[in-house]
Amino acid sequence: MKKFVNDPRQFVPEMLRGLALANPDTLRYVPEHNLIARADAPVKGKVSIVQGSGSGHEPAHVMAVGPGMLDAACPGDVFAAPPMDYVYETAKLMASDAGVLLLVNNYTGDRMAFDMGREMAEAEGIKVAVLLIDDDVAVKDSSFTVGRRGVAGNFFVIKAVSAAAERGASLEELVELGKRVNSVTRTMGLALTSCTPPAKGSPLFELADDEYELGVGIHGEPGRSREKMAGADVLVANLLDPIVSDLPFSSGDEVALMVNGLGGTPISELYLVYGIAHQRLADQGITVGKNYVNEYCTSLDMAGASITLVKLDSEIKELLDAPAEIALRVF
Amino acid sequence: MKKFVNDPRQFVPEMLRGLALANPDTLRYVPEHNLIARADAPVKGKVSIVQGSGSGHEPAHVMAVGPGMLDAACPGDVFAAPPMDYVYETAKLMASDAGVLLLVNNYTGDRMAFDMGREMAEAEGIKVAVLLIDDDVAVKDSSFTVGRRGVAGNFFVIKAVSAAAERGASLEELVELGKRVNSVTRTMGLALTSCTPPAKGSPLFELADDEYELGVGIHGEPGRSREKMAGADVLVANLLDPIVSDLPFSSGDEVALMVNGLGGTPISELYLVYGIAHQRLADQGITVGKNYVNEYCTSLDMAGASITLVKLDSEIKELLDAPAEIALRVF
Amino acid sequence: MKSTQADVDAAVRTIAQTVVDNEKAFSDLDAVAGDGDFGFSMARGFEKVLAGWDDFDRSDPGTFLTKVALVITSRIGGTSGPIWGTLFLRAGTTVKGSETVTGEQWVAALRAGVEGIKTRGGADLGDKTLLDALAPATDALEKALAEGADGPAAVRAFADEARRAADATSTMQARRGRASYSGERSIGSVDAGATAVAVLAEAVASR
Amino acid sequence: MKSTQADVDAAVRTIAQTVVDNEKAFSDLDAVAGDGDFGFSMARGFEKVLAGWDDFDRSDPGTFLTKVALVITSRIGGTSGPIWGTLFLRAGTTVKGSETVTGEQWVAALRAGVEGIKTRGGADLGDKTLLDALAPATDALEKALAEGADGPAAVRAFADEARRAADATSTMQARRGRASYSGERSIGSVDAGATAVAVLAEAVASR
Ligand SMILES: Nc1ncnc2c1ncn2[C@@H]1O[C@H](COP(=O)(O)OP(=O)(O)O)[C@@H](O)[C@H]1O
Ligand SMILES: Nc1ncnc2c1ncn2[C@@H]1O[C@H](COP(=O)(O)OP(=O)(O)O)[C@@H](O)[C@H]1O
Ligand SMILES: [Mg+2]
Ligand SMILES: [Mg+2]
Ligand SMILES: [Mg+2]
Ligand SMILES: [Mg+2]
Repeated sequence: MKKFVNDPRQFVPEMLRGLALANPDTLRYVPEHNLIARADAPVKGKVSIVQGSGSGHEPAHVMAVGPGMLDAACPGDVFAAPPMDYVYETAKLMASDAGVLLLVNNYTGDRMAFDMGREMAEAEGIKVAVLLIDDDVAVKDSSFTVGRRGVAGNFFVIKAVSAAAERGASLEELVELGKRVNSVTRTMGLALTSCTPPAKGSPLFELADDEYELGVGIHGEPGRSREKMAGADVLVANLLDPIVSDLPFSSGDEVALMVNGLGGTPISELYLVYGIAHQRLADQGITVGKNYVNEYCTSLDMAGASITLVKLDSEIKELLDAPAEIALRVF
Repeated sequence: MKKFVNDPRQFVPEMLRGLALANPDTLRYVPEHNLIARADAPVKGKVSIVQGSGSGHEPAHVMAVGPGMLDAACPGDVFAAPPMDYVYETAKLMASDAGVLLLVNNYTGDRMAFDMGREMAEAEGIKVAVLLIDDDVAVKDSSFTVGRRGVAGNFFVIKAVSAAAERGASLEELVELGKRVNSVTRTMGLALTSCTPPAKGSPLFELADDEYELGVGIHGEPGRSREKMAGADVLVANLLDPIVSDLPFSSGDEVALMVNGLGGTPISELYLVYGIAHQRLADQGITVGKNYVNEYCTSLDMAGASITLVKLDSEIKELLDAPAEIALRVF
Repeated sequence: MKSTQADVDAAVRTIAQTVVDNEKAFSDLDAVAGDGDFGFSMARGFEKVLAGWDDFDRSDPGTFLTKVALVITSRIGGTSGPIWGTLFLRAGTTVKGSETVTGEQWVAALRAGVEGIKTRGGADLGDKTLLDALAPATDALEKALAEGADGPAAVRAFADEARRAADATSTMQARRGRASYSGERSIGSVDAGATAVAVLAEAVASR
Repeated sequence: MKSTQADVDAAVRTIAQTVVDNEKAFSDLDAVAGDGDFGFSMARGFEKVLAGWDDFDRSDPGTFLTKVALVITSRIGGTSGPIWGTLFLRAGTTVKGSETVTGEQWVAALRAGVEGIKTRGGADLGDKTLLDALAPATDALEKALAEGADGPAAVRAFADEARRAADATSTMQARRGRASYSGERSIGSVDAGATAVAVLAEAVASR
């Protein structure tokens, strides 16, 4: 395994420690519950926005904490939802008079941990709501499945509800808003390589040199199909077209377009992908009103990318434009 | 090769096109000379700051263009200095009344291209200066070598001279300032894996599963030694200690500490590295006054990281603090 | 069959130690169609059980199991924390107050665990989860006891059926949990959680 | 030996085509101790030479070589752009104005190229660069001409020595260029630029 890691069991705590040391004035770190929070949270009168999920998706979500974004994140171990106790403790620490909104990606483990954490917090009189995010079009949604997964598109839900929370929206309003953003957000990803969880020490799955996994999940879960490797134009088409036809997005729509790196793909390639996707949308009469090219929600060191589209309206666009500051930064 | 690439010969133009499409209002793209410039450059009365180098180091330098940072970048092909014509054309396009400062990483090809470009521009009456950056402690500097390489530390030279340029410093003052920042900046990197240039289609060098390359260059050049793989504490010590002893940095110093990912290493690991490095410096009485954890200067998809230290004084610190905005962004 | 607190103590210790010893094996099972963290998650929880071993309230087996459940849920993440926590919690609640636990009580405790897991995770038999080992193994335990088996023989019957049923999950398609995203590709490999039930039962039976 | 514009035309075309055909081979050579872009850089420049082939000013060989030099420097990046551009430029300037180029003029043109490269890149003989093939090959050309060789034989002598000298670079340690960072590890492999000189000379000699 080629990684910067000491004891794999300490991978998450050591990462969080580094994050805390790098942001002493703006972040608060509670090692007992893997909690990373805004130094000034909970803010009186403002609903606290909390996201938890497994680790290994950084910058999601611990590096997305800051004014205008999350009040706190409580990650679990790599690819494992946090224990419900962490959720409960986080809800207690973040409890403001306006309440706590728990944003949860739609996975069995995460749902259970956050539902149980919410119950326990409510039993102590804290106002809590859970909002599920499920933007991944790769998964067929039916009553025989666990439903769509929450992936990189959760950035937009976080950004929008966090901006609205800063302006004093109520917990109920935020749940409505979050659902609305989630309902117009669609993502699909592909893996060029597997990823290597530190504790496993070897790649999670095998992918031949001339294959890629279309529709991969951010935990290396298989996607829709294995395909033969192809040029960037083909890869982008195979990601974008199922997204466009899913909502569907259509001519005249204005969208936010995100090209998200999965961890091992350099930003040069992400911008190359962006150019192709932007043009392909333009050819269909779909305008990119806002764009995002970077790593937002990774799968450890996996090479690959996901594309997210959000259908914009004036309210969503304005919330996405609102100022925010997080640990992930250049300067 | 597992990459988002169509024709490898079009890798750089297609990336630049994506970058331009993603930043239509703020960047200007001149395909003929691989030029990415601030839309409003040259700015009257302000020295234009230009950096060129090979591509494959993104976000350096095309994504570091913007107010408070570069006025323009003119990259060559992957790992190849730009043809001197590109430098010349860029100098002409960026010529302001205050002059043009060409920042050049100390490599044979880059020096030649920029020297020739400068000569040609000067012949047309443009005021031009070249400033060499050579922060890599891995290379022994002697008259029998080509001198130290310019690597991730060039970020600090760019940031400082760009901030000073915004405040109206003259070309001569900027050259002095840039030399001063360069003289207190030291970097060392290590590769956990090779990188794969798109046109080559296969890894540039071989590295065994239990080895890493200490002191690697950002073009995959060999470093000081091949070492047996070890835990993060050991890796960080092997990067940091030669840097500290080189300047040397010593107890009581305040530094900027950068942990720079080389392209294939996820940010989770970079923060883990940051925590170890921060602590190791603190143990020696060296205080981190500013920190940087992200990708700044990559080597395509290479897994690995470099550490940079800059000795801070009030002037440099203040220039690093000055506002800046570039294409690389989260929101 | 009558289990004293000492018997339950020994069984839980065997389970905890076996989980820790199988960290890598369990993770590798989960890597086939899941995300490879099952062994890691379980080991972190049960090593915490071992670390706090001497401090558990041992008033009676039910109380003991409940306390173990709390440690499990406080440290195991992912799907397994709530699932295994629920199993131990429901089992503990079912037998609470009894000094010793009879075979019939064990059957009831395990049934309560199965029902709790169904409610918690929304899975049913046939969805390719640990339920597909736990439920038939509990039936086998009940049958063995009804046929007059003594304690060790009854536990052995539980373990044998758990193993058979866990192996049989390889022909199933996952409909719950992370493996369900694999769709038809989940067919052909056994479920990690079901196999863990078999491994742990065999360890307890072989004591 | 007397080369007409037609001869020079044919030789440059052979060189350009050979560079394009050897893109991968040249890059692989550079990958051993350098950064693997030598073939790519060269091919992009010389394919531009081929693309603009019909439009070059062919007043005389000197003018023609100068124009080729401009295309090379406009498109080849890295170290090779300035180096090969300088070679063609100096050679062109040296023979400018002559309708045909004599053997002695070729020797002078190549010597001017060698000196120009030294000044431009700061390298000297023995630093393991293309100079270590170009300079001895030029000496061999001069010697062959002095011994009365005709054009083809003189070019062959140049090519043979270029090959011998290029192969001999494998025992050298690089002191210039990117390969110099490899230090002692650069010993044991031939220099990419020197080998390219040999390959191109052989192609011209074999026409
Ligand atoms: N809804 C569910 N109900 C009960 N057990 C489940 C459910 N989903 C998954 N499991 C079990 O959990 C095991 C995986 O556990 P774990 O790796 O912790 O989950 P994940 O990583 O997907 O969150 C599976 O092998 C299966 O036996
Ligand atoms: N200072 C120099 N002077 C002359 N030739 C040089 C010099 N440095 C390198 N070379 C030649 O250039 C070749 C590499 O060219 P290229 O790959 O374009 O350079 P780089 O990628 O290092 O910029 C080497 O094989 C060598 O023959
Ligand atoms: Mg998991
Ligand atoms: Mg190069
Ligand atoms: Mg799992
Ligand atoms: Mg090279």
